[in-house]
Amino acid sequence: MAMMKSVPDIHGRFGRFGGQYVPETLMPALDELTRAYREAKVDRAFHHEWMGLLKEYVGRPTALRQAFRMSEQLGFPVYLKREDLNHTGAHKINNTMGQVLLAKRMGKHRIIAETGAGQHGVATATAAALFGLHAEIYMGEEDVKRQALNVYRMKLLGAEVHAVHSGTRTLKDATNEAIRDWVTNVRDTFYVIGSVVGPHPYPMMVRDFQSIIGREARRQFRHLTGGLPSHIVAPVGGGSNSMGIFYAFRNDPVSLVGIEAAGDGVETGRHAATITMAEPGILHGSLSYLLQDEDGQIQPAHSISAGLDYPGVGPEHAYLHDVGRARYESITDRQALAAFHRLAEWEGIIPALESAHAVAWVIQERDALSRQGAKVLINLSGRGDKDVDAVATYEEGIARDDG
Amino acid sequence: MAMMKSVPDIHGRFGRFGGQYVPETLMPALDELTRAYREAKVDRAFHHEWMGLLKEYVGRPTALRQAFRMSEQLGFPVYLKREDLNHTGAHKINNTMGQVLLAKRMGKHRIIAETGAGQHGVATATAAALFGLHAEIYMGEEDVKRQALNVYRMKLLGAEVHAVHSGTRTLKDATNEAIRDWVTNVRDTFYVIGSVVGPHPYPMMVRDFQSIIGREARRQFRHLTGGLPSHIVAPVGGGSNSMGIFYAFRNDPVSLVGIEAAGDGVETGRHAATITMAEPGILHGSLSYLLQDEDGQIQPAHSISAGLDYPGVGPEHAYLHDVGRARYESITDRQALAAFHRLAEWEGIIPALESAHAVAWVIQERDALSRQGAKVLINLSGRGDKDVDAVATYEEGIARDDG
Amino acid sequence: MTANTAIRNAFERARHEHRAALIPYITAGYPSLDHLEPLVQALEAGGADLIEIGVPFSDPLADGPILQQAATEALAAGVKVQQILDRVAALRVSVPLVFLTYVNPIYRRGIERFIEDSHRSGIQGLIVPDWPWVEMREAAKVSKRHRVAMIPFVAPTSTDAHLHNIRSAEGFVYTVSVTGVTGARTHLDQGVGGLVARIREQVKIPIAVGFGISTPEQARETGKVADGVIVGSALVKVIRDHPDNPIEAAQAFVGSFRNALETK
Amino acid sequence: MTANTAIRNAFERARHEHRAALIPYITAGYPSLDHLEPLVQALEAGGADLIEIGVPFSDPLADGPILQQAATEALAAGVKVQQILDRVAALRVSVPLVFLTYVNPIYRRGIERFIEDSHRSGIQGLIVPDWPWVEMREAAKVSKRHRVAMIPFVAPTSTDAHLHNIRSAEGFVYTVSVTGVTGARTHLDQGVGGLVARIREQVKIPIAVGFGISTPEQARETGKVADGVIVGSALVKVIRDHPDNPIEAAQAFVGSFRNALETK
Ligand SMILES: Cc1ncc(COP(=O)(O)O)c(C=O)c1O
Ligand SMILES: Cc1ncc(COP(=O)(O)O)c(C=O)c1O
Repeated sequence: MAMMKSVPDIHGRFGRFGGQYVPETLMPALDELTRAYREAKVDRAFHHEWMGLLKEYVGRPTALRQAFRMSEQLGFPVYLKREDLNHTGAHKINNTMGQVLLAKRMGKHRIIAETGAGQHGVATATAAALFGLHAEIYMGEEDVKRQALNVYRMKLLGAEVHAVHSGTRTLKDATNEAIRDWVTNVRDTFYVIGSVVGPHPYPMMVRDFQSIIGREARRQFRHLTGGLPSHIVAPVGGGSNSMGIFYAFRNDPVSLVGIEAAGDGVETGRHAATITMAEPGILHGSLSYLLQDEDGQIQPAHSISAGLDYPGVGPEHAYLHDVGRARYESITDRQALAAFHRLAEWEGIIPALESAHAVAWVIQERDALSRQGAKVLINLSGRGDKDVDAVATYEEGIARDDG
Repeated sequence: MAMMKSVPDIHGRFGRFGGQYVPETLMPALDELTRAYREAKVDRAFHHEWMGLLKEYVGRPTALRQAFRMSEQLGFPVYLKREDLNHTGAHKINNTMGQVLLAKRMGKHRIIAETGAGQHGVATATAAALFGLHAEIYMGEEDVKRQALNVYRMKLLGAEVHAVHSGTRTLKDATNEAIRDWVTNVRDTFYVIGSVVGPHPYPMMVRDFQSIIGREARRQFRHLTGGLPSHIVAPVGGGSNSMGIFYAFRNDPVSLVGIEAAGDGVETGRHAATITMAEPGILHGSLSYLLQDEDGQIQPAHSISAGLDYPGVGPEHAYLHDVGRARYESITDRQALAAFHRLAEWEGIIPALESAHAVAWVIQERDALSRQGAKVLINLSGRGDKDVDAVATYEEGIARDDG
Repeated sequence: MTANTAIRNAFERARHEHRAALIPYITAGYPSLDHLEPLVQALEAGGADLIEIGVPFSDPLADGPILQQAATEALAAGVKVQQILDRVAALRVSVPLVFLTYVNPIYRRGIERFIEDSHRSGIQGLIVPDWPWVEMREAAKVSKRHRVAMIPFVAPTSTDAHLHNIRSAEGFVYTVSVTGVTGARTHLDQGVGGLVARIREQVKIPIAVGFGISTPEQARETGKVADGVIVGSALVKVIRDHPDNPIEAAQAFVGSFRNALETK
Repeated sequence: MTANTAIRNAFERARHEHRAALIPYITAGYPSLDHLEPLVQALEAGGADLIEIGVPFSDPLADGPILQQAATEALAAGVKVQQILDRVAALRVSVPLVFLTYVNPIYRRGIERFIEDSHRSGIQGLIVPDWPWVEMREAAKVSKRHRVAMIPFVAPTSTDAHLHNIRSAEGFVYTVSVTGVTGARTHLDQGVGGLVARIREQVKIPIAVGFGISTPEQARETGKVADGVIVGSALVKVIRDHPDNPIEAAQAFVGSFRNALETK
């Protein structure tokens, strides 16, 4: 297996993807951020403080263990990397601890963030509280409704939550609004982006912060089994948890499988399967794949899972797809929902709906994976407490429609 | 400091407290359980499997770290033991993993449990799912309402939830109903009790399973500070998280402080401050302190926190109170609520309302603790996600009353 | 007359009549405290050999829904232990009376005081479902002194060691016919005959069977193997279902059980 | 005539009249595509020296609420890029036209094709708020070839290095008067004079100032330091607020700005 080339280049390019497509007002801020991050990255004190927080506050390393009943049901060993065990319930906090620490280092007192499922908003509000910084979170009105628990959590943590009423009222529009805030308050404000998206250096920086997942998982998996998994499966929204687990394995003989949300089904047009469509475009600061029409107008994404309900994806995923290092598949709402139940019943773990997409793909591919003698590692990116209400409501809806 | 005597004795007595006050139908089951537990306790394979599950599934050891902003606000160092980081969100799972493992070892296929806040129910349902056992959970109708999220979680995990309509419709009555079930189905059913209450061997067994908290905390605290805390503060419902953290420190020169729920205020009679009242009595299988009237009728407990809303307490706490090894204080609903907000804003941690009682006491005693140069370790027994709805509702109520 | 004697005589009288003794249960204070005296008299008139009077407890964990409900209503109406003692002391009745209650009301009053007060009110025995034999060490001496029998339980799950332990007991053995709580059942555990036989090998006092006996037919069948038959929930249900004439209904109901026991 | 020339001539004409050039902005397709031609003519009649035509984009992240709303409505009505190109090609107007849009509609059509098509429709320049100068390497060559000016932005935060980089730019410099998005503001950043002076030291093409200019008074003040004044949200708001006579209202509004610029 050839070594993967080191990306991004100094222009923030992953092959042809990435870049910095933001208003000129922000360009100096991106340069400042790039410099500050490069310095922090090689600063032992920074690394030490961040790792200390991950261990003593976030609760890392997160567990990795075989899911025995699931393995038995499917006929091949399945392992779970338990990002749901992190403080606040998802992998998002790995990144926000890093970025907010950087914000502090840069002397920024005001933190803003966009959020979809609310996990990134909660994780940002949490990090901001811990350092006594003021946080304002943008969240689409739709998501404010379907992730009410997380909205209240953000407020409890002292953050202001702005419901965004424009556009599709989901993550895409929350991101637009956060960028508008940043353009306006760029001098004293640090924008904490929640996934491997946005202009350079964000996709690289978020990947680096999240790659703790894969570094731990690689060590734990080898310790547990003496070898490597044959497949690593992770859900892909913006792509941060998947990139976080993939990265450490990029030069290993391991299949990397990213699972997108097929919503009602890719054929219905109501989905969020950005890489499956593979149409390049530019949104929120970088060139990647996008859901868009022939004029380049962004198309609304659809997924039961607020965290996957985004018409873009990180540029490094576009690159991995382009060069063939990772494959991308998609899973419908119904499949994800079924997997949500299966994992709860089999393993006593209620997964985030996002994570349930990865579980669903492994269930769907059981025959093929079994034939290959697969050893599958799933990145369980978050816990499902935030989704319990929405699932109950959705299933009442299905019951009515079917009944 | 004199070494504490080893309790309980072979009759299950902690001094005069404890014992086995259950229908004769259950006595053989208690003997069987006592034997099975004694065997398991000295069986390396059992210990190994349980510890493996705690590490690889539950996510232990849980973090311990100084709460820097809280320390700064209060003027003395405060440390948090993070039981909220456990899988399912509270310390309860340490115990259910142990008991369900024991149930499996004893060949019991049916699991029952009572639950108040729902945390023990979720933790039991989780452990049962993991081992493919059938679980039925009894929960007071009142608690079913105020902890709706946890009810749905139990169902997702495949457990049956029985709402209990008798008596005060809270934990006490759920426990009665669970005991009635056990009496009826004693031959194939394992009753997983959720705190250090009930007939011998439960108070001992649950203490042993929970004492992992204190063993970890003692090691972590010494590693972090080179010494021991001056005070350990923990909320007391049935008393399992507090006993779990106290136990490893029982022979150390450390003040052990248990915090009960004062509800509307101990003077109003609407509270759950069992040890503060210190009236001995027998309920749910053991002799301990009880909220009761002059005829020994059990009085309803009152607390905003479902997990503390219980008119009894574990017999070992009664003993520690009796011999003066631990002290017990109480905190009102309003104080707990204020502390719930403070911890979220200061540390980015939304505590369970139960745990917020311990935080509130430390805030209340800031002057005295500061004068003593205290180093306080709080057992953060659980996370507050389950309480977010109830707090919002309650605060709307307060706002109406005050407005 | 010692407690032992009063209870023993009741069983012996029945045995002379070649039938099992009939032991009905009522909850004191249900439907009201004023019903206690007429109900006791009606039970006696209906043919009871021994009467169990329930002292209501807030958390009756060995009881099914019917008895829970009766206790809950009695307590809600404000019934107190002292009132029950006073009323019982004033009863004119010739069959022996025993209390059925839970351990906490006894412990709370003081074990010795409760037993003493019960004795003064004319109570011959105590039945306490959540007070197992091995926990009664302290009570045993006091009860002997006051000639109040502490009635031992035996369940289908009981061990031989337990049967051995209760050889010193007085009064009678309360045999629980099924694993479970009180309450009417449509059929009983097949094994009750075997269980009674097991007890007889070890224990010399009379053996009564209770929990779930709800029809005269069941009582008759049980009476073939046991020395006494206890009827609780079914009787309380009859009282509940006849709010206008509970006394007459109770008497007729108990009478039908007495008839069944006399029919061979 | 190269793009450069048309735009340069427009600014020169204004300079000869000792005033800043007036550059109004409208969104194509708002209130409808049929309004494009009469609106452009009204702007010209009202005194515009150069007209910015917005090609609506679904996610206009540099725009405030008024322009977002206009774009959203235009797209909801089904406006397409090709329709806009066709309508623009058919316009009869003598002042130069530039497009304002976002990078994705350009990228999606193909950078070269978009520039070529724009050129064919008579467009002299492109203003793309989310396409910074350093990312325009590919576009620069194509736009030179097709004589379409790529208009560089300067913000209050811009570095000297950026000012240095855009020395090769054609058309004019779009100077953002404030950090923020488009939208009417009651007062402007005090520093715009200083910023313009900083730009002049490095860049030789005309300097227009935009973002937040909403009253003739503000335009007059800005016109004292800049070569051109851009009026966007305020104009679109006037169009929105006059659903019955948007054309007349727009012309009057632009006329009042032109008057203000002529007054010293
Ligand atoms: C639990 C969880 N998993 C996955 C995602 C998707 O984001 P990403 O692809 O960046 O990991 C989210 C986003 O909110 C999430 O909350
Ligand atoms: C988080 C939490 N803390 C504390 C308690 C109180 O129980 P215990 O005193 O047994 O720890 C509960 C009970 O549900 C709980 O959920």
